[in-house]
Amino acid sequence: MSILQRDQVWPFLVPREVKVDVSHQVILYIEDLSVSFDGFKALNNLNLYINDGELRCLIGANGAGKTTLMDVITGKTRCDSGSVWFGQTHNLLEKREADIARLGIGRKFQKPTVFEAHTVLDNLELALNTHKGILPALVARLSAGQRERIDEVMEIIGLQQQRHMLAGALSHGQKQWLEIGMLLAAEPRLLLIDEPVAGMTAQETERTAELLTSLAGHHTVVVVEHDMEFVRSIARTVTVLHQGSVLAEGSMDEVQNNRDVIDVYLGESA
Amino acid sequence: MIELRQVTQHYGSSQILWGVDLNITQGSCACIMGRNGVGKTTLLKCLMGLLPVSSGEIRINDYPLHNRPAEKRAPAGIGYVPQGREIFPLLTVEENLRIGLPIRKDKRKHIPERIFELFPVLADMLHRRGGDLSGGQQQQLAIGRALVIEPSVLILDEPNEGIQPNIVQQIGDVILRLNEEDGLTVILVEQKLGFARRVGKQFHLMEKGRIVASDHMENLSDELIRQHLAV
Amino acid sequence: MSLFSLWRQRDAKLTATWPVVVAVFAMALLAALGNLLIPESSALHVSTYTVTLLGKYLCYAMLALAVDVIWGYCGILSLGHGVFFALGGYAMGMYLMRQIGERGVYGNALLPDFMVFLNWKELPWYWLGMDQFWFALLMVILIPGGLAFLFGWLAFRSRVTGVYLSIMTQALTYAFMLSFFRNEMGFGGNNGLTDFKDMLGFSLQADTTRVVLLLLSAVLLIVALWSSQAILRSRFGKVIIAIRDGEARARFLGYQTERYKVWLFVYSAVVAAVAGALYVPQVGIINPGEFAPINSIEIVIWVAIGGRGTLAGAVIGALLVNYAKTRFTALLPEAWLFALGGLFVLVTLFLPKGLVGLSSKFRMTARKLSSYSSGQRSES
Amino acid sequence: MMWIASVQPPSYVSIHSNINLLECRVKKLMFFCVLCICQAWPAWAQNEDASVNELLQQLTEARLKDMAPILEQLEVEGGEALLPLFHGLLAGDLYYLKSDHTLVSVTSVNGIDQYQEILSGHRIESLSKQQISKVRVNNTLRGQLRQIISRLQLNARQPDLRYTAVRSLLSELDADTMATIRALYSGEQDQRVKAIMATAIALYSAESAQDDNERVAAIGQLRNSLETDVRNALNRLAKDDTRPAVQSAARRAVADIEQRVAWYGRLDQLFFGLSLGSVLLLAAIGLAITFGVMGVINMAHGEMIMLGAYTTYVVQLLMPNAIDYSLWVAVPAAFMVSGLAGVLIERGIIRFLHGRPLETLLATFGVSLILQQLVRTVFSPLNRQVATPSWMSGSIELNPVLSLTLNRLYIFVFALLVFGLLLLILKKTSLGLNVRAVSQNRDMARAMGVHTERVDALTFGLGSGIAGIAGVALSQLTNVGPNLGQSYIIDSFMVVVFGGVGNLLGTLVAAFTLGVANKFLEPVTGAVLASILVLVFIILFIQKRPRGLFPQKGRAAE
Amino acid sequence: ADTIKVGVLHSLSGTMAISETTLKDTVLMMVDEQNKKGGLLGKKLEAVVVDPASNWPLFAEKTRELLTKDQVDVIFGCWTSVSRKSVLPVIEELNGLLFYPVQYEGEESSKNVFYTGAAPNQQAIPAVDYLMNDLGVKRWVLAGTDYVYPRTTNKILEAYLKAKGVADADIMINYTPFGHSDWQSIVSDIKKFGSEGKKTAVVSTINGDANVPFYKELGNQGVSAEDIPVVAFSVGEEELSGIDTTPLVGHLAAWNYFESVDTPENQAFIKQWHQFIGNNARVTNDPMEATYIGFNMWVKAVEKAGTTDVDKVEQAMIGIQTPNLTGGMAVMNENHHLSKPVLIGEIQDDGQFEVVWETDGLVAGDAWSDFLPGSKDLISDWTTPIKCGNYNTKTKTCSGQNYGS
Ligand SMILES: Nc1ncnc2c1ncn2[C@@H]1O[C@H](COP(=O)(O)OP(=O)(O)OP(=O)(O)O)[C@@H](O)[C@H]1O
Ligand SMILES: Nc1ncnc2c1ncn2[C@@H]1O[C@H](COP(=O)(O)OP(=O)(O)OP(=O)(O)O)[C@@H](O)[C@H]1O
Ligand SMILES: CC(C)C[C@H](N)C(=O)O
Ligand SMILES: [Mg+2]
Ligand SMILES: [Mg+2]
Repeated sequence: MSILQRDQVWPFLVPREVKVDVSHQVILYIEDLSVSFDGFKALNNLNLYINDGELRCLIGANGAGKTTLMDVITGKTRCDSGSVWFGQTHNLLEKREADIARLGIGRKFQKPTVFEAHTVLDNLELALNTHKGILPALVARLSAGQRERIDEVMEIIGLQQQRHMLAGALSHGQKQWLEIGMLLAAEPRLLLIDEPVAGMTAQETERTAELLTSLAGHHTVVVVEHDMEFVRSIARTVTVLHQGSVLAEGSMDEVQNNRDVIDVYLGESA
Repeated sequence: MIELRQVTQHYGSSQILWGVDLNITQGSCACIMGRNGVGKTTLLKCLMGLLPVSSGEIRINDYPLHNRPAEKRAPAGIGYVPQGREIFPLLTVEENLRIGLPIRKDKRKHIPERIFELFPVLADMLHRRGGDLSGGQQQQLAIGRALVIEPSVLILDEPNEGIQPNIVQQIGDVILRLNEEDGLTVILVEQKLGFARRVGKQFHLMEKGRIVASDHMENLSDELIRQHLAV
Repeated sequence: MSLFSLWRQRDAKLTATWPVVVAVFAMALLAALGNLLIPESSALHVSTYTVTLLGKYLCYAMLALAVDVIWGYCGILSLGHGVFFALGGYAMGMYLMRQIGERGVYGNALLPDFMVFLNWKELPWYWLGMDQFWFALLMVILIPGGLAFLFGWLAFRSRVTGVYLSIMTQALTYAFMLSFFRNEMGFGGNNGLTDFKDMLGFSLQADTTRVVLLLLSAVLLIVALWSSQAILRSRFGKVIIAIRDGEARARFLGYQTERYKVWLFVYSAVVAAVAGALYVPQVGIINPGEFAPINSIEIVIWVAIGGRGTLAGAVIGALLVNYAKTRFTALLPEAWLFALGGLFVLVTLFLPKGLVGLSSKFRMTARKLSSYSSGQRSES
Repeated sequence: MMWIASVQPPSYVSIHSNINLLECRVKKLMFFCVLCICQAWPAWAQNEDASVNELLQQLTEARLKDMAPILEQLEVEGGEALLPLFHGLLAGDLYYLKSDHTLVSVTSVNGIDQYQEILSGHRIESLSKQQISKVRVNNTLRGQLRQIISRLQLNARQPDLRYTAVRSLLSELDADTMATIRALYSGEQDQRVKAIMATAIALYSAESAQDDNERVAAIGQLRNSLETDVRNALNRLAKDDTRPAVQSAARRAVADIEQRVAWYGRLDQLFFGLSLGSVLLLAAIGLAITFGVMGVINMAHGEMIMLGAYTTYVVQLLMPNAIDYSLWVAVPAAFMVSGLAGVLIERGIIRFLHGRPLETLLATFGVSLILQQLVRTVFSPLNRQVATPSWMSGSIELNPVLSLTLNRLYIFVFALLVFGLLLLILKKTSLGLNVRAVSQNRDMARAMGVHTERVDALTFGLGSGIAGIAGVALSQLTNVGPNLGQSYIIDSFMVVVFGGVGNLLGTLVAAFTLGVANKFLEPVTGAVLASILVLVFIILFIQKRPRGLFPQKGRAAE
Repeated sequence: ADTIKVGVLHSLSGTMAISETTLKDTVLMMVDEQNKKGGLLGKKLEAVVVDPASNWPLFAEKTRELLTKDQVDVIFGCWTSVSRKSVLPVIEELNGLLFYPVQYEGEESSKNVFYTGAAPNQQAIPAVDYLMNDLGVKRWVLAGTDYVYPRTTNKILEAYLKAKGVADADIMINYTPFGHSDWQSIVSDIKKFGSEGKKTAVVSTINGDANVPFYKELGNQGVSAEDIPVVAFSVGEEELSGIDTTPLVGHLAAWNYFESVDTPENQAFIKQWHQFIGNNARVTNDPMEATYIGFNMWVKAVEKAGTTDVDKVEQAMIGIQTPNLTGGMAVMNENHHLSKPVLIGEIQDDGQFEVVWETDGLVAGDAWSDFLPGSKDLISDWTTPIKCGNYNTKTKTCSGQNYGS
């Protein structure tokens, strides 16, 4: 077994522990961020600070720029101006997606994206927080610890049954869960979660809420969601985006009673 | 009005629908509910003709649909709002809406104003690519697009997924209005109980590819919910 | 049960290579023995013609394998893989050319014939060292590998994908074709390199040499199959498939997808190049025609016919199509294109998964039948 | 060259065309006109000059080598009156009866040869090809004939003829000719003719005047002329003239002229580039639909072009006497033939492959093999002859160093026209919208009531039909053979991809960019290297813009 | 065997099918004819046709197939030099016999190949002589497709022209890719080159398909044969049959045969061809004549040797004479090349050539050019005692021969 646990034999196989300097408590600095598409301003001088270990809810009208914000943080979209820092030392705007991911920023997409031709198991394996280089990948075997981790995750997302099923054959909701599972397997510092409970039943929603709350502390979690009940159940701080900038920030109660927020987002009866 | 009899369906060798019987009357608003993966979407796709049924019959006003191709079903008056919106991403909002014009009975050449009344955002976004819109905007576009063909039945597959609360509200209002004022028959797949209760008149609970309970919405008891919707 | 069968099915893709390995080896061995041991008078004698033909097919199979590795598993459709094959071939051709030495028609020990009569005075620098077998072998790998690295690095880094990539590979091989047609390039222009005499001192016209080359092709094909399989089964392979289905997702998991793609591309190019290097001594000529885009498209077609995404499929496809071509061109010289074209159309229409798909279809039915008889024991 | 004037209305650009550039039939027709005119000149026909007759007799018997002096004699003896004969000889339309060496002309009217005695103008019935023999000429004689005709036409009635006559004499000015020109100069009314005569006079004195100043003055007059003969003469002077004043004047003049020539040279290149671009555009535009919009990797696209070209051939076979109109028939016919073939391919094969774009490559490749072999079987593997209508032959000469070939010009315009039309169809009809919807989300399109099958068939038919039309145009430029399609398929894909798949405008810009780039490179690097460089350029460009010149934008395209 | 097998190795598909299919038919016609005459050595001839599909390695493979599987006694085949080069090692290894009927660049002589097409000195040199002496050409454009035949021919011509005192500045050399179809710039360059006052001619070694667009462009840009004649070595009646020739009238070609030559043999041949192919519009051309000569020579040689054994037939071939279609007798020389007359023709508007010049007697094909430094000392002689394809007359050795040693 020790031969198979190669990550203990060769140093280059040991996952790099990335240092994120959070000496000021803040793990994510977003300042004056602007993004435009063909002249349309999706983000407009946005300022946002996320503390280390926080669980932050991000709400806002459809098209307010929440997904775009995540795109910028994860390196998918280039911004026009502004800065995005991960801790004190990592300027995210200079990095490519893969590097950002390896810094420990994980992301769940709005539309669930999983590797359809892989089994649920393989999906999780690929997500594991291991060395992502080429040579390690050629020789990598699952270590016992990793197996355990996968089983754990499998348990959490409730897909043990589907373990060997191709991910492409899962239903929409199952894919959502799998993607969350992949996030968990990767054990990132910062989780960006775009609409996790869309298409989930009430109970599942509850479970997700529990899960996210339990994650906070060890991990920093940013959740985008439109399901107010869900938000209410997990929220400590809520940030409301509108037309690319922050409209309001505060506790759920504050936000809920904010006139502007009611006008542009919540509607009267919420 | 819409009648499904013993509909079964397979993906390859795995059977998804197991003899679904469903009866939806004119002007009703039927809400289909069930856990993830029980086959709701599959059922709607069969209804729309996007998936072939393995056996069984589907009729609209006694007109058999199950042996017609999808493109013949829309003119028969079925509007479809799929799960995941399925906007034509590279067409502009306007073009997305225009697609359905030719099959309208009145052969209108213009997008009915009504759509923009219901969804004012669309009017602002007329010349942007459908794919660029945010999720919620796309959802509104998808409903608008289905309404362009002036359907007599509107099929909605989780229309509120990812929609901001006030719009959810609004969509609910729209569905109610269409259903009550215009007499549009609505088939709705919905996970959120609150919404389902608000707009639905009947419910049909699905489990493992079968309809296991159907009744008026008022009769949707906690017991039933626990039995069929809880995890 | 359905879960189990899904899992089985996935694995089946990779395990199904064994019958092919065995078949290839057996075929090569039988041909070798039949050629060398059975006297020519016997009906069982395998002619040198057949041996050479088989050798050629095996090279093509290797080439198809190279294409399948990137197309079937990583979704990179290269319509210009002939470029690596041909470059490998040219490197080998240059070595063979230098081996001719004084036996060329002009008796010039240094310059190949085509240089002499086009009045070249000295050997161009890029021909230096090619008289050494090890150096030539190194070039067989380095040049195509380097080109693949350069091209892949440029293309994948700037995220050229899909048809854009395919057409660029086509442009690449086309550009090479035009360049090699130029006599000034010093590769013999249209006529290419030919009239080879021997390799490592063994006459290329000797039956034993041919047989050895055939066996070598078979062995290397098997090695390529095995190594491809190993690569694709490793986590590297899983990442590759992940990239095919969701490159963005893979990137957000921290995989530098472009590196994975580049190295797979390089691997594939090297396999193609080795195939080319084996091909040249067996067919006796290498010329710019090998760079023709149409040739590269044909490779893709072998793979598709055999069944893409299965290593065995690529090999079977290449062997079968080329065998069909050989037969058709002799049997129906005026109508073989109808037959071949028709074959392509029919296979696409009726065997969407290629010939291998057909076999797994059989296997499925067979399994169904047997499971009926043996009382559904596969329930687990 | 009066007939030119009758075919092409005189305009501010003069239209010149060498006689042997003209379509055979037209030539014969023209010759016929000349004959008619000659009958209106009874002076010669009746006033039979014995020596002329004898010379004519000799003409039929002499060996090619000995004909030059006979022609010279004829010019002197017969003069202007013999022009029709010279024209006939030049065109190779002059025959004689084997029996008695009477000169006859042969004209083909509606495919039936008609024979006419040249001296009397009598029609001769019931002659067969076997009874007559051609009066042979070769290149040397043709050159001589041309000079003779020019000299004789110096005082022709049509200004155009006089103009050409003077121009063609520029290369061989001698004292006699000069005398004639000088004599005619003062009386000349036409400005253009007068100007060229002035050039001739200046040219002559620049080289043969005794006085330095006269020479310098003449050179000064010549510095605006672009005539090659002038340039050659000036070059000679600049190189060899011993008088410093003359030499330096010549040098300056040459420099002036060279500069202008270089400028026109670039214009010329631009035209070449645009013209190559229009060919690429035509070839690619059908693919821009089948591949760009529908997403079918259509390897049989080239064969659709080929079918169009063969249709042109068949149309010309069917209407051998109306070649001039054949293209008008061929364009719609080719559209129908290729379009229909396209519909068949779509219905028979491609529709089963939706959602499997790569497999379309395989199937259409098969189709392409079959189609190639089919034309090989039906039409033989040889190239087929497609004639160029007379109105597409020759060139418009804007000035002596810049002329635009007509066929290229027409094809350029045609390409733009086809492009515009296509754009209109796709923008203005529901087909355009539907096909894009279908290619983006087939299921949803069906759910919206779009008849996807019909849309597919129509679109594929349209794309193929347009490829067919391209074939008609290409038949005017290149071989019509079974390999025609193969030679354009790669270029077509390159153009579509370079422009950005799915963007018709991109295809247009890409085609012209590649065309012009190629043509500007070619003089510097040679044709082979130019093509290679263009390919390398495309490869590198795609690294910069991985989705072509005009990429599809937006979230969905990522 | 009870039949004598004749292999036919011409591409019936792919790019070369355009040219080669005709030769396949010619061989079939000759075989037919011979069988009507009662066959050969009392046996029937049997043609074995294969399709190497314009794919050069396939030529080698098919040759091997013909020789080992079908056991043919002789092969008529190949068009391009590269296909011949591809076949060469195989035919030598298996000691077969190939008749190659197309003009080529020379620089080769194999014991197993008979070259019945023209060597450069049977086409290019006489053509240049004609242009220089009869037309007074002073400036030369050597335009060719970028590959070995044009390169070699032009090398030879360049050396030849320079030897005749032509200055560097008066020679323009231009190469184009295969199948080049856009000739605008090149024709315009030629026009410019030719407009400098000296008589200019183009010597074209442009290959195959590229010719049609080339000539069309010449016509359209108004380059007429009197101004700048083009003499081509690869354009014959068959190529012209695919072009509207009106604008080409007066341009030239140099060959050993033209269909228009009026001899009884030729008339008979044309008639026979029309009958065989069932189409009176089909033309004949030089490679057909070369095939005809080659076939007849082989028949004679087999009769003379009394066997189809390659070695015997090879020796019997040398010195064999058969009638040319243009009159006179063709002779097979010791170097496996023919002695043939060289003709120059002007294109007529009916697609035929009018002979304007011809050599006084026969020109012997030269395997090794006297104008290339590398080969001027080489000769080929397959008779004893030399028995060598590349014999160096200076060193008196036979360099690098595969066979014979
Ligand atoms: N690639 C793009 N091209 C053009 N416009 C874009 C692009 N990406 C985003 N947008 C625009 O930016 C705006 C913000 O989009 P974003 O997806 O960030 O909204 P969101 O807050 O996530 O909305 P939702 O809650 O509906 O998901 C939208 O109006 C969208 O149209
Ligand atoms: N393409 C497919 N191939 C095989 N199985 C599939 C496919 N699509 C769906 N399924 C299976 O069919 C079942 C029903 O799926 P369906 O999408 O209809 O569920 P649903 O009720 O709409 O769920 P959700 O609430 O998550 O949308 C699921 O178990 C899923 O695994
Ligand atoms: C000139 C060509 C038609 C033939 C020549 N032998 C070649 O190399 O291809
Ligand atoms: Mg969003
Ligand atoms: Mg669903």
